[in-house]
Amino acid sequence: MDHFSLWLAAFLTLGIISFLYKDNPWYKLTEAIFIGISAGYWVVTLYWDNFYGKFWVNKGEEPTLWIGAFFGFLMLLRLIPKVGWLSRWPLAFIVGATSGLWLMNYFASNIMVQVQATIMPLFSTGYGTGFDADFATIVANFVIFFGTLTGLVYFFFSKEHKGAFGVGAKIGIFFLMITFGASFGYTVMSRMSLLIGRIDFLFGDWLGMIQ
Amino acid sequence: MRREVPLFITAIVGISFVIQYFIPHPPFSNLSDWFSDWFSIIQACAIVLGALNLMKISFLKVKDKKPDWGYAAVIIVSFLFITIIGLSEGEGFRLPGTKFDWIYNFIFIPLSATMFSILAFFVASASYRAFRARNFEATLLLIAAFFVMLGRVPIGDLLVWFMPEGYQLSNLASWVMNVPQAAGQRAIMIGIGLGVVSTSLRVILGIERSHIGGGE
Amino acid sequence: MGLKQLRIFKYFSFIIFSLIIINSTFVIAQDGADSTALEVVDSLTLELQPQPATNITAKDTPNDEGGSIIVSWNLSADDYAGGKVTQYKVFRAMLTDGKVGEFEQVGENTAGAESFQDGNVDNDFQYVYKVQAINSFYDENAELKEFFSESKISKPVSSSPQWFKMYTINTLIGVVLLCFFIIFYINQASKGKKLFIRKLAGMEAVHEAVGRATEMGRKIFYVSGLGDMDNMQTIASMTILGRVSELAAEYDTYLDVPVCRSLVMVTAKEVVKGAYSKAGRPDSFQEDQVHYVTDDQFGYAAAVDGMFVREKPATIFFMGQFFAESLILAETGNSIGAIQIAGTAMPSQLPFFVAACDYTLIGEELFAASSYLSKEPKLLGSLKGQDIGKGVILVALIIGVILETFNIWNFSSLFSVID
Amino acid sequence: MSTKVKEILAVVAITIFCLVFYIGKINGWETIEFSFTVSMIVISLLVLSLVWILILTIKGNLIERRIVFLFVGIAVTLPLFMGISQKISSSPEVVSLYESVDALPAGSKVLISFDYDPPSAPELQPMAEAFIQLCFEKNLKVITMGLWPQGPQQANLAFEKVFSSEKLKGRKFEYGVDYVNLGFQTGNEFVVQRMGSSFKSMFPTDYVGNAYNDLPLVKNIKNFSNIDYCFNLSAGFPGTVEWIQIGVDRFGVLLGAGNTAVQAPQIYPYLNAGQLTGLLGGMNGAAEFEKLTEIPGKGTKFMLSQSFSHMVVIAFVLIGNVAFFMSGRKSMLEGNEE
Repeated sequence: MDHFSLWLAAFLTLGIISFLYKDNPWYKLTEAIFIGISAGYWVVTLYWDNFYGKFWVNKGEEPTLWIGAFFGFLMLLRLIPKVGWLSRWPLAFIVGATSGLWLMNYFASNIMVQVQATIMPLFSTGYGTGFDADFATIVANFVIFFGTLTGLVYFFFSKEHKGAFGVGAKIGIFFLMITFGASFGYTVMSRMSLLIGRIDFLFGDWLGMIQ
Repeated sequence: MRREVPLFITAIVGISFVIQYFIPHPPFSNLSDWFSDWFSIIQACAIVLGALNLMKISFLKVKDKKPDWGYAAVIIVSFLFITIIGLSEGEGFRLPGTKFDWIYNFIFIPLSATMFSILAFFVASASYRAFRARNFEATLLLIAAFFVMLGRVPIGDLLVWFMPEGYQLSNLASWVMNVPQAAGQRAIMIGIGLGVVSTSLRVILGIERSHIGGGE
Repeated sequence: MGLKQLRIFKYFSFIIFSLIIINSTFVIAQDGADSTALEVVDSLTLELQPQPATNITAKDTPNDEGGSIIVSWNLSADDYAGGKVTQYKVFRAMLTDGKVGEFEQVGENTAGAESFQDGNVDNDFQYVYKVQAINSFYDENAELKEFFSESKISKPVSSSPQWFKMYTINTLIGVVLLCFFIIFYINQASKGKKLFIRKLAGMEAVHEAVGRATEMGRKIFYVSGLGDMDNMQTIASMTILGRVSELAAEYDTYLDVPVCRSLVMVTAKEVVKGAYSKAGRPDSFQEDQVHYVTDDQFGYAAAVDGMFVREKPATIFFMGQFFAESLILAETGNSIGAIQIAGTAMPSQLPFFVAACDYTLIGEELFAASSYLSKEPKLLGSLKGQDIGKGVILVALIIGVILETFNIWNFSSLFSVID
Repeated sequence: MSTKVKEILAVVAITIFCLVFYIGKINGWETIEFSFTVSMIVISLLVLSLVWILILTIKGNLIERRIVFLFVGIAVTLPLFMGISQKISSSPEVVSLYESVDALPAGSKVLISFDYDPPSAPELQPMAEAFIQLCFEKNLKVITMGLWPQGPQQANLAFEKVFSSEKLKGRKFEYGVDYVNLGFQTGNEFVVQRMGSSFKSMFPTDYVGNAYNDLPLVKNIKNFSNIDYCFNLSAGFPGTVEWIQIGVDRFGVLLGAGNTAVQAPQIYPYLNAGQLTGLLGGMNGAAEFEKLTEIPGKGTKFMLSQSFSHMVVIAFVLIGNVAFFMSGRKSMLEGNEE
């Protein structure tokens, strides 16, 4: 790493950090550079990886790719207002395909598999092993089972949260809150790690004050 | 034509993609591969629209000398700078040693990594100002967060040095993550699964059609 | 070398010698490659050569698109912890008009493995397989030594694609059932049957939030997250955008939609434009209301953050797939005092939305929101259908847990999605 | 003095500070490490300032955001200069990951997918390094790839680091035989889907352009059925969830994962359902894994700062809430503090 590169990186790093003090010209400059560079970065990446790498290189061998190129072309027709409505076709295609794929993927992974995982013998370590679980496992099994059950109750739309149902939904919301709390804790952990990484760059790589 | 054809395309494509889950026989087995290729190509074409849009707005700002127009000029210059270099570099634009790689390492990474890391400050500020034990639910959220935060760093176990092995904060954090947390996540996941199925179905059936230009 | 070993050695060399002769007499097609290893036969070889794998079977891989065959075998007698076998190599030959072609190695597997999936075959050709049990190690001179013994040849086999993955039958039944519920209630609702849907706090507030922006004479921002159009959350977000922009058009308030995906920009333009004309104000729509910023997560966050600080919107919507940027955006929005309504199915971002926003739609609620906002009976019907699905799941959970707890039936296997 | 002048002075002071130390670095100044006493004094000062913030807050004026920011900055930076070591525990999900890799016979093929970019590297890079080193120590074959464009670069960095480590110094690793970097491919989850039928169709060449069939390690690998273990390092989409939904649920791969802490909670239900063999969550996961594998790295080094930062956040939540309860809940809920 030569001096110029290091100082440039440090200059940009501090520019972003200066936003914490207030919105200022240094930040605005780095922000503008950031927007321009990142937009350009994605143009370049998508051109080489997607257009060139996927289509241009293989267009001879894979005739189906031309359909994609045709859709892409329709997309570009937006630039001509008169026929711009044709760009709805590729959109319709994308939305349709996404819907179909997600419908099955989520049905399988989020519903089937999770239901399968929640159905378990409460007093055993596995099906058919007899009542062999220790106290901690039994508690864990119960908590997972009732937590999932009541959490689901919370999501009912067509029933007022009243009476026994309301109690269920209330307990469900407690579980959701614990989940969010844990997520919050982990997010703190993650963000702090990244900050530490950056400080390591400033004081370690750049200024050489720490090992 | 303008509305019927897209609806038709959505329905046919959507149904084929549901079917392909069950049928391993060609051509169904190829569908998702094809889609991924086509989507990539469409994405590459669409970014032209996005980039032009950004350039147009920035250019108008400079032309009309709107406030902060200088920064708009910086956007244009830096965009053109990296795009020209990247496109002229050829297929191996990302390999170590290229100019693009230098831009990536010394401009792009510092910017995005720092932007990412200032989140730490916002988290702290949000903790101080927003996370209040307003009611029982919020209190529960905070307590769970406490135990997880303490249990996941060595200092947590130091605080409860008097507890026996196996009952320390790290064990408690593990339990929270593996048991009640997982139960909550699971309820959310199943809910999301149902929501996705229902929304997908509405889209495929053409009941939900705003993506092709609203109601009628 | 003792006398006894010498005798065994002689005995074995006789057998191997005869084998070589048999080999060269009957299997002319096989050339040197196989016999070279047999050339240097001494006691060391015998000691180091593992027993062959037995009972080689090859069959077409079930439930696939063809082009693949599963070869399985019984472990060599020398394959145990600390045994001689270190690896198995799988060889394949094509069978044409009943004649075995040349064998080539198609793969290997570690010791202890009893099968190998050969995915490089062409459909409807006949193949045969054999397996070598390998003992390989580095000797004291750091040279790689390899000893092997070969199994018998498998029966011929060919691969073909299947028309249905048998093991997905349960998924098929499940998904058909769920879709049936949803469609059934959509039908009921469009026939005019009244359906009760509970209040969603976030959605009740949308009118108020848009109204507030109008009163204050400030903008509304609609942030649709990082997802592209191949993401269901983004699609749901676009449908919500449709309802919100309709309201904004009615109130005649400026709606600003900064996006970070070009395809989303194109879609959002269609959506907003459509909504404006639906609200009877097609002229109020401006092309640049929906504008692209950058595909980069934090480039986008930095830009939108700057917009919030400088333009001080009265109302901000966050709907869609969010990652880390959610916190920067929601915190900044909170600090400028905007009313914020958020919705996402990303559990990791929900706590921050819950803390920093006035209303938050959690998970499934995001997908329900557009139906809710539209108040269209058909869409509300689908929510009812979803609920029936949820009811079935609840009942299945309870019955299943009871059955499994009392060891009556392994109910959860009904929900298995893998072979 | 006007604010403007003060601001300029501050910028100048920072610049001089940086210049001095930069020149010092070039001239070979030693790194700074606080002694135990100094560390303790620093810690007490931090605690005292927290008490001061608490008092201010109770008095009814919430301190400014910027002071919170400054405090966090200091509290995270200073521990990096301290030489205090801590005891690291090991959670079950980390142990089970370690054990599942440990159980693989020598020669097994391990596929590692690098699905992150440099901004997430502080959390994930230590995991990658420890994991790869463990694989090599156990004589496993390593194949790397990326669903994120920058992933393969991170993989190369990790390989370099591992090869120069103390334990593996004497050994030679041949590219194409002992390890391969297949590079990046666009298509998100579809890449995984397609690898289920053919690796080669997704990666006709490796990262540097060698043809797939010329690489002895992978040329006989058709799809996941020829892979013994998969490890996924993920910072978001596409990542672990996609690997589970497609790799595990459709193709039955054996999968372990390393995640940024943000992602990790979402992965627990999968872990619980047995779809994953183990999970490393965030920097703490990295540090625990480093301890199990006895390969100390940055994860361990940063743990002290991590501990401090957690304490600071907890302190801020507590201070905010104490003030909230003492000064009456209502007034604070309404006031839009700034």
